[in-house]
Amino acid sequence: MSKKFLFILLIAALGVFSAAGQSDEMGSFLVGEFEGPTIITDMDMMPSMFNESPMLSAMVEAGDLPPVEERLPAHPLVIQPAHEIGQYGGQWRRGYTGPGDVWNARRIAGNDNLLFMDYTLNEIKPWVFESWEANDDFTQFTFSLREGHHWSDGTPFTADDIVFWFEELFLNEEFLPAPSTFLSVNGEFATLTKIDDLTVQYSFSAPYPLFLKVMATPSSNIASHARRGWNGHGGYAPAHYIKQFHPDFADEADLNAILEEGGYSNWVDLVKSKNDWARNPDLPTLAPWRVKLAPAENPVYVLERNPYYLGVDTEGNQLPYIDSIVLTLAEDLEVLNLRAIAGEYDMQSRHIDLQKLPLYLENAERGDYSIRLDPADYGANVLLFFGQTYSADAEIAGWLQNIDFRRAVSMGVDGGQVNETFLLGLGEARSVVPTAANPYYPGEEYETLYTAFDADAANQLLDDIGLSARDDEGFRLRSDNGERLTLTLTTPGASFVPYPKIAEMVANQLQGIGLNVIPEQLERSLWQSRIDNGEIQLSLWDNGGTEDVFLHYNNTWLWARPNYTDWMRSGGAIGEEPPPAIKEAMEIWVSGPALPPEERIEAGKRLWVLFAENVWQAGIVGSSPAVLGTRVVKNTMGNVPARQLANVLCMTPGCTLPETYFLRR
Amino acid sequence: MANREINGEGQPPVLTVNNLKTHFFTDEGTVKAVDGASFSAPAGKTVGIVGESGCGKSVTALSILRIVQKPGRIVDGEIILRRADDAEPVDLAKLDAEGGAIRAIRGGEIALVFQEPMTSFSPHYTIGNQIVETIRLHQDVGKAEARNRTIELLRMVGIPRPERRIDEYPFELSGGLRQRVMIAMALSCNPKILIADEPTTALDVTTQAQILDLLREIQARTQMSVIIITHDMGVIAEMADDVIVMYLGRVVESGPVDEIFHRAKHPYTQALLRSIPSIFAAPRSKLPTIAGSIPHPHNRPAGCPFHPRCAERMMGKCDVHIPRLRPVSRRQMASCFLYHEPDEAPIT
Amino acid sequence: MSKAKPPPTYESPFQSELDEATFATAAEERVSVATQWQLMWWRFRKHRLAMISAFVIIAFYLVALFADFLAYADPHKTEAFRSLIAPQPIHFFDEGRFSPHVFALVGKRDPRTFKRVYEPDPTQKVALRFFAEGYAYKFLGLFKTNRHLIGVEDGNAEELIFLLGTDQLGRDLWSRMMVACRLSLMIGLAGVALSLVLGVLLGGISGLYGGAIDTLIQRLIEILRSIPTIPLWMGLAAAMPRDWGVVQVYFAITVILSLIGWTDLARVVRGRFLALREEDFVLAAELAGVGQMRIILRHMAPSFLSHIIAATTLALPNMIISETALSFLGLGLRPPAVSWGVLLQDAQNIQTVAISPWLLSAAIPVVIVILAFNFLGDGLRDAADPYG
Amino acid sequence: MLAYAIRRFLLALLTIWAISVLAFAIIQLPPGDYVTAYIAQLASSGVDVTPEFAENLRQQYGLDSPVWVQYLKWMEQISRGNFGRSLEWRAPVLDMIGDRLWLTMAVSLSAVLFTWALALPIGIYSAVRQYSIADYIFTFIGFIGLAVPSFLLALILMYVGFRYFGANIGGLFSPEYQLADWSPGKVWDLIKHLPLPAIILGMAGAAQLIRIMRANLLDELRKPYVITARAKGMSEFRLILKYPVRAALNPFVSTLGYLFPFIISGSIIVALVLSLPTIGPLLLRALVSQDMFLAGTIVLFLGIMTVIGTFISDILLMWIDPRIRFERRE
Repeated sequence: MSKKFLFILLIAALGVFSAAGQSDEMGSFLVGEFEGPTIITDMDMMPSMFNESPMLSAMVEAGDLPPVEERLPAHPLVIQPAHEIGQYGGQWRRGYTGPGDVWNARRIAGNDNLLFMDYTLNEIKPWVFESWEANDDFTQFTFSLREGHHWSDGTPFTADDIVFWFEELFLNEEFLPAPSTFLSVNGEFATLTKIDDLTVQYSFSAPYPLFLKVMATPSSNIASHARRGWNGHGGYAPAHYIKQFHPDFADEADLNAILEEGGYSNWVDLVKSKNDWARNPDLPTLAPWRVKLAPAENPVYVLERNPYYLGVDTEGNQLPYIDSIVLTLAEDLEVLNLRAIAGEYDMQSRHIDLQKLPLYLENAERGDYSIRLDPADYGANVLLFFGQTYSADAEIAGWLQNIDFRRAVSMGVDGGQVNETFLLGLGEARSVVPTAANPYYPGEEYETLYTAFDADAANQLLDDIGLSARDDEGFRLRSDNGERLTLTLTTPGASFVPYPKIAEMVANQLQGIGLNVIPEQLERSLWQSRIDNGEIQLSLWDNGGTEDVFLHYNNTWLWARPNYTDWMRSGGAIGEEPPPAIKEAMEIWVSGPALPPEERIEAGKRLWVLFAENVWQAGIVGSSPAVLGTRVVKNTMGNVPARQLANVLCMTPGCTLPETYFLRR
Repeated sequence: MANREINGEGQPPVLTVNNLKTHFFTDEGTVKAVDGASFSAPAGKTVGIVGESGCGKSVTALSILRIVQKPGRIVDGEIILRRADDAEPVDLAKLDAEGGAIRAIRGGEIALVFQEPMTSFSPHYTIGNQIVETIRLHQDVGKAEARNRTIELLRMVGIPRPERRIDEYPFELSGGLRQRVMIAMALSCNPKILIADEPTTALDVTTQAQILDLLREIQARTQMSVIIITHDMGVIAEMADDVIVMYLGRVVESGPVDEIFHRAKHPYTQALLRSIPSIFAAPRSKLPTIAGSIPHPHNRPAGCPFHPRCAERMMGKCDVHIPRLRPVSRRQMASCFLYHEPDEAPIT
Repeated sequence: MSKAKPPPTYESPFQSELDEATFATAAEERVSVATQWQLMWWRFRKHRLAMISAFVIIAFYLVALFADFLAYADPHKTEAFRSLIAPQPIHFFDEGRFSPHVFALVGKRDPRTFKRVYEPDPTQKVALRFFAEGYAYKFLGLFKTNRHLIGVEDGNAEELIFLLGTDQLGRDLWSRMMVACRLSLMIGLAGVALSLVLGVLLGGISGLYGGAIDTLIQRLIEILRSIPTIPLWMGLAAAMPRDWGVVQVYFAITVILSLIGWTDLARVVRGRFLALREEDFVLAAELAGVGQMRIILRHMAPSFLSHIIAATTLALPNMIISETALSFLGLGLRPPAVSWGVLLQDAQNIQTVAISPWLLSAAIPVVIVILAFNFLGDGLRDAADPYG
Repeated sequence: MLAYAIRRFLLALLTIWAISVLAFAIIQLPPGDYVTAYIAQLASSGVDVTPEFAENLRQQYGLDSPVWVQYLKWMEQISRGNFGRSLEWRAPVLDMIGDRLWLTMAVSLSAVLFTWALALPIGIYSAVRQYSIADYIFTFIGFIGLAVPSFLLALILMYVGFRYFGANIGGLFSPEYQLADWSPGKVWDLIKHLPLPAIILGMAGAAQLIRIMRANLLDELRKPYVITARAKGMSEFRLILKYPVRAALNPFVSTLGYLFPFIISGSIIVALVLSLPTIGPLLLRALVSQDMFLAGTIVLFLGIMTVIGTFISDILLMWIDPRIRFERRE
């Protein structure tokens, strides 16, 4: 080899080195310390005087609204903002991409959980429920509501709203054919009893230690009306409002009239639509903001403060500080990002494209904003999963289910390259296990198990398992018919991470270990329906949400759908019994929630060990700000934490309490 | 000047064409559509230009009006138009084809009627609209006035119920009527000269006769001079006072109509005449035709253009030298070596 | 849209002169096909732009043919540490004597701006060589070789030369553009061929038989044209069988494009048929008892072949542009296939426009080819039919 | 004449029906249904999607019935003037289309006007001065729009607008007017935002019209009535405008009908890139998310507009071309 060529290799090597070196220091100046607001439970710190937004006091003077003292519960929820007491008023400008993007609003303005988590997602805090207690074997949970707590229309919020939801909606089979399993243990649903107007009690047939956490997690299916009411869940509902659309309460003729006039397909559709906080301006809510202009007919999507919101700051100023949130429609992500770059948004991480970071930094001054990165704390922003229920091609299915094959592929992918190219070197090559901060962290060795790029080891493994034969172009041959072994790497378009492009690189890398992998981009729904039909060979995705692996289903089991997951969830009734390793993992996952805390932690660790060992999902890169981790914050926006959890469970930025954000004048 | 003798009466002709050359410069070579045509049109008389199609007679007409389109161009010669006796005559060939001067003459002093009654009118406008337009182009009159004039004209050319017809579209009229309308339009500015290019070719025999009568009677009334272009000796016999016979862009013979018909000099003219059916001829006798056909304009023969088809050609003479138009009798001219010797050097 | 019209039934004065000289009159078209082609050629030559375009297009198809030879880097090889290299200047002279070379690059990511920056290292001259060795490929799909038009003395060209720079995945743009020509120019052909068949067939039938069939086909055309094309594309594209590879999808796309593309052509053909049916010579042939097929092939076909050729040439660029549009919608060709559409899709984001604009150069060949095809088509159509 | 109109009308009805079937079929073509699409979207925005979701949703929307049943249901609804609810937006389809339809018209119209302003002069010139240098130059200008991929052009112009002119990014209104109700100010604001899309869209369409104009004019210029007119002594300019151009305009009118869907289709991509609140992006999104009633209704609307358009252009044609008028009279 010539000197020149050596030199080039040297450059590449330096490149690798520097990139490896960079990822620690790379962008560190954009990553702050975790911080956030504190929920005050100490009665002594309860403010005695209360103030309200000028916008509301005007209405009070006009007599359209009772004074703030009457609107707030007897014991309001006291919150210590992250930095300072804020100023009232202003518009929080954001961008959204369309009807499907109502989660944009649900995440930032939907804090109406029965219980809540602090910003670290470790401590359970009161919220709608002022207090709670569980019996020793975690089968009975008693919650007490706040006295004088009102819906946004001024109607008192009582135990009946919870009972109504539970009995008339949740347990109504026509309305909810498949209710959330989070309210059941071993397939048996809880019973709900109303002790008095301000006290309810959930009882389970078996211990359910995780229940409190379920009720407190912002993403929970059964604890947030604003976030989950639209699909019939949410944990409670405004009985007085919903009843007029419920056949058991409403007059049939009126109901039919409404159905006909609105073009609803049935009463279920009607109630679910009416119970959709993000879209129905008339729906009473407990959340800090309520919808003023629904997205459909209007070019802009506007939320307005809830005058009856239960939260106040430590000086007794009723929250939220910001009067209204205005989301403007961007039909295309490029437009949305360009607007953010132009400084047209006050605070946004949703849809912000990490790959445009250089552009964001370039225009930060002009746009008067700053960039904050929130590296993920779950395992992988990009992982390669092997469809375990794929069956169309026996030979390929065989290899996908072969542990050594999976390990070889995992080692054949160079995460460092992906990190450098697509995550600007901000992440690191790692497996799917969560980061060290996570309670279920299985230990350092598993962070890189089978993920460190090692072509030789990979080739060796493949040769050993009987894929040694290659064709003239160096591609390995199938064992059945001697044809080239060709696998399809299927990726969905239009996600926060550019999976299709990453797939191109991964496919090219796998060529290095003699595997002919064809990247295939699919329209998102097509990709979904293939997963639902077990037609995926290889695919790229992330495992966000697995910070609490027992609380997250989708990204934990994507690779096992549909047959094995059906088997798991139906307790073996339908689907297909998985092979031992998967079976073990699934049993752990199902039983986990019922275990006492410390045992659950152990189970969780074991689960992650199984994941790392068996490589059903091969981690490629993780702990990067790729997903919801790039925040554009206008410099006039106050109380925005330097760093937050980029995390589905806490409905980022939900658990940093946007109601405490404010706009400086 | 030669033409003098032809129209002996002495008073100068309205239009004199001298050695007119109009060539078309195409990629495939130059086509000499008109190659040195000379003749003149006396006032109040009818000159007939006759020849097979492709002999350049139509281009001659267009050249006079200066509306020969690219790639055609007048390369040489003059077209003298004498206006009122005191006014200075103009050479149309020198005028700017787009200019106002010539536009005033077009349709004003020289009008054109041509062979395509079907398509000579735009189907998008009523005939009235198109005639009124002409009138108002050349005379400063109001709409209503012009309209009345138009109705008058239509009546004059024998259109029944002109006040209704005026608002009809060309395609609503029969060919004959349309040709009458055409003539009406030509006359709308009572021109000095009317050029009629195959005015009757597209019409059936009876209509032909009517149209020709119309033309004659109008001429008699307006005393304008008519140049009638046709391939039909019959029409010539009926209409023309003087005749110009053209072949391949050149005038091969010219003279008063009866001279041409009874004492034709040029073999081509004789051939043409022979090909007219005669009532005196023996029944069912085969009609004689001219041998061969017009050569392709690109390879026009050397020497006398007609010699390849000429029965009396003299080799070494006719195929080398180009004959010039010379007097052959007191009132008749022909370009043929039967009547004069070639100039010294062969001219090409 | 070349509109159908019967040959002129008149001969205007100055035309009767010129026709014999220059134009092919309806009469002449009939007499001989040969002179018709000759005359077409004469008229075609007049359209200078069309002439130039013809050469441009030939050149492009040559590139498509020898794409791999003209490329010097494996168009699929990704490399993070060659991501987004700007086009690299070539130095032709070294100490006064001709020896084309470039400077080796040292790259890293700037920790403040997060851009990848590359510094040329003047001490490291990389000499360019012609017919150098590079990645292996099949020359014209015939035999394996690794010779490329340009390369480097020794070592690997794709690590050293970046004439047009590289894309985000560190792939050489020049090489990708070369290879893209192949697919993009082919997709046009395949698609047009298909719509040609459909168009001529349906248009012919409709024009020939008229009556009910005609109305039916005309309705069909009207309906097809009434439906915005994008839903059609999306519906059909999404309905493609799942186990299809890039190549099959690529053909499917052409089918889809032609399913929509045929209507125009059909209308042209129908028009010509209707016009020709009235022609005496067809009537004559019919009276003479000539078989219908024969009439169509011997007598009618020649007289509208030229039109079809023109129409086809005009359909081609539409196919190419449609392909890029489909790719934009994520329905068209997909990686690993390399087409102009795919390259443009890669460039379709603001960071490209702002930070790596050289990726936009993928649009240049598209523009040139589209224009060339259009001018060529116009030239041909003018030539085929002086009446437009 | 009347008989003709009636026949024409009946045919139109038939076509519209066919379109409705086709529209529905197209939307049903992709595998999966709205729920799969929706779930995929939720999953990709980080929501934990459990199997219960799908079950509940399908039941809610009655998507479990076969396609033809859904079609009949749709038809039956439409017959009662109810075009159904958008599954994705959870709102009556008509409310959704409402404003966007007018904005679409505004954009399309301005695009068409620009196209004509560009294409007609060039077309006329390049016919009258065929093969002249200027002919080539103008034709080139006219065709460049066809050749440059509109989506790229749109993106670049948008970025340049932001970087160097501080223009609003995308959309048809400035932020301050987003929420305002219609007022002269808002209209003016709209007008100020129209040129960019109009130019991008218009450029793309110009080539076609130039071609038609040029071809027809070349044709007309050779007709004898032009010579008659010349022989009258008209000035060339007036002459050409009054006679051949007038005749060459017919094809424009006859293609008027297809213009609208053509522009919509053509505009979808550009509207997306420029984030215009028009029908295009709505349709595109509805198709991707298989929001069948919304997509179906839009496609149906466009179809109907085309049919109406062709009908109108037929009538117009009869109005501007007397010959047709008379044929039809018989």
